[in-house]
Amino acid sequence: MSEITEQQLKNIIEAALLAAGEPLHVERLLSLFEEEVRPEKKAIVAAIEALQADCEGRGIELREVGSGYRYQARSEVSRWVSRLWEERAPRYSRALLETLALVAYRQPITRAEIEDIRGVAVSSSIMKTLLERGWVRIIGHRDVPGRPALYASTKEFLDYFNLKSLDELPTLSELKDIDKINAELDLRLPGEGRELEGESSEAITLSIAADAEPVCFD
Amino acid sequence: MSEITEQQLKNIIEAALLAAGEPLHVERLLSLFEEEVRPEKKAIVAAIEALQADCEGRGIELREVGSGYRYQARSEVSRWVSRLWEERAPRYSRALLETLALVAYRQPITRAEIEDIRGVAVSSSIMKTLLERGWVRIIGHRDVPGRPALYASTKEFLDYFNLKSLDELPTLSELKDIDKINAELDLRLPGEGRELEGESSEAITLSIAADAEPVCFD
Amino acid sequence: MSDQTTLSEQHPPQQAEMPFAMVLGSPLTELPKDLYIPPEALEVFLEAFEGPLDLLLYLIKRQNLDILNIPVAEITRQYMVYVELMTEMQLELAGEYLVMAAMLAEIKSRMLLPRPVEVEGDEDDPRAELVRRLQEYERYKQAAEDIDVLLRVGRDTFNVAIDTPDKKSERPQPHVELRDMLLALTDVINRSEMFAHHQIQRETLSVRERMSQVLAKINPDSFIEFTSLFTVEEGRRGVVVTFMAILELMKQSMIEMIQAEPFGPIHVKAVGASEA
Repeated sequence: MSEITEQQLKNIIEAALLAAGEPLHVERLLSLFEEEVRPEKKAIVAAIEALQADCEGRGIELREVGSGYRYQARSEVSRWVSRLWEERAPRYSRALLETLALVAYRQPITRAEIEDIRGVAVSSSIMKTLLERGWVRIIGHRDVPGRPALYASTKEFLDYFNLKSLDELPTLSELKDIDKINAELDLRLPGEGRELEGESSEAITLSIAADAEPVCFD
Repeated sequence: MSEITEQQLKNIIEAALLAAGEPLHVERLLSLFEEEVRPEKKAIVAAIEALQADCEGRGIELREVGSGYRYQARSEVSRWVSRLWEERAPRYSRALLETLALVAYRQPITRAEIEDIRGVAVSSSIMKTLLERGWVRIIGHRDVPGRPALYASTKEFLDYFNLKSLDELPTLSELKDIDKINAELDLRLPGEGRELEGESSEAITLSIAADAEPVCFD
Repeated sequence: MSDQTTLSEQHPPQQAEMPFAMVLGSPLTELPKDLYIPPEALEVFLEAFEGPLDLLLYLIKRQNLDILNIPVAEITRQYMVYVELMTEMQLELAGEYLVMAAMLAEIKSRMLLPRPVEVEGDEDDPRAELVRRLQEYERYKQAAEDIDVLLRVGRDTFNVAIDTPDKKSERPQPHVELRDMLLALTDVINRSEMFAHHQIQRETLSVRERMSQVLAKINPDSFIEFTSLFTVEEGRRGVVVTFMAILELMKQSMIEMIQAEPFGPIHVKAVGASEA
């Protein structure tokens, strides 16, 4: 078999990404080629970048999401494209979205922990919906009495919300420490108060960073 | 709503055709637009023609088929794209491997004889699979009631296992030292190692050659 | 206090403008005071709260209060009005609302006690735990709203797929390592007592293989010449192997040999398969 040209490589990858019906990783794209003619990984990446550039100004774009690269319709044309289907996109309740947010940002998390933060019980139907949609899955059990299930988000969650990794989730708002206000009320030394403030916000940043670490479960 | 530009129209049609998952007629494409801004039919056709021209030299093409227009992968790239759906090879059962080994070592052999040695029945599907794979063939029938078929190994069998002749298989007495052979194989072959196909048969050939006693007949 | 940056000021628009309910097609962002509200609308409004923390946050936001310095007495009074309303409406009141009511009452009473001046630390502020919980809930409430506006498949973006007309999908054949087959054979050997009594130990595979080859060459319908089974190029060893194979086949009555006259040509044919 003869060498595959750059243009051919681009064409194959374009067609494969469009035909797959699901996001594809570079490794999967590599596997389309027999060993003797298999291009280098960086050639694949270069082809993807070229294809991404080709989408400029068009109705579709080539994006990387949780489970790989995929072509998708641009949001600019979604109002017309959505008319292809009778059904409207489903709306999700606040309870479901808040539960999902807690799983996404605080994973792995138990149902009791979710209830603790939300201040109300989480209905079983919400957990069921999240599991059925494949956005959330049980990745283990906490080693405490009752061995409650630990929930985590999935790649499908990232895919559905058009995210490459959990890093891309919107940043959580900072927590303010009541210390600070007390300090100010008590008219402490301004320096001291500021220091406290600095410390607390640093601690928060760290904890957010730790929370938002990309989690990959296969 | 403002007028839809030519470029916008092209983008909408491109995205709609790709997202629909089925061929679309011009009428269906027209229905995506509210009446006040609905383009003329000829504008849609012109946009489709422009999109078709854009596909020149790429991995996909926009074709009119019976039920409308659709994007599809070009036949030039289909051999690579098809590999997306390549099924993973199934594994043969232990029963099949035992049957194959008995045919190789005890040929010509009848199914009843195989069953006799294995102590369990040999299913017809196993013999069928081995015959279809071309590793085993019927070379005659034993002249006993029922005239059972006599099975033997084939040249394809030797080729597959990279053997010049059955001689290169370890003798049964050598097989008693299979643990030794295993140990040697394991040194070279950690795990199942599908991808190490070439290496493993080489390793086996080497170890057999080293162990093989001079063949003598008495 | 007013110029202090508060959480409520950081995210005012979404929080304050988010409608809690749609009443007759128009958004209801605030509980109308002193006005007659149709009971169904009030019910929808009250049911929209995601629990006591959500209700408290609403009360705080509505009055633009600093979350870090809640006037507990006033908030508690308002909270209780809502809880009573819910009870009156016979809404299924989550138990959490009453637990919160008790917590508020406790904080209120502790706020009335004089605070010791020397002792520092947030533990002194009876509101600390409540503030922590409110903030914690608020950040995930906000996160949920943020997630809700992310580009979503099926709403803001659509997956695409094209056809592959010349799709060739071949089912690959299973792969077998020689080693796997040998292991299978040793299993059989170990399992089968009678295998030990078989004479195959003495037999060599080359004879077995040659038996198959001889059988493949001959057929039951016609005799072929004995000598044609031998290949001189194989040398002495090859001839011996073939001869052994023929003897074994004869012993097993799988072939038939005929010699018409002494020293005449020997002919071979397979046994009795002609009627097959």
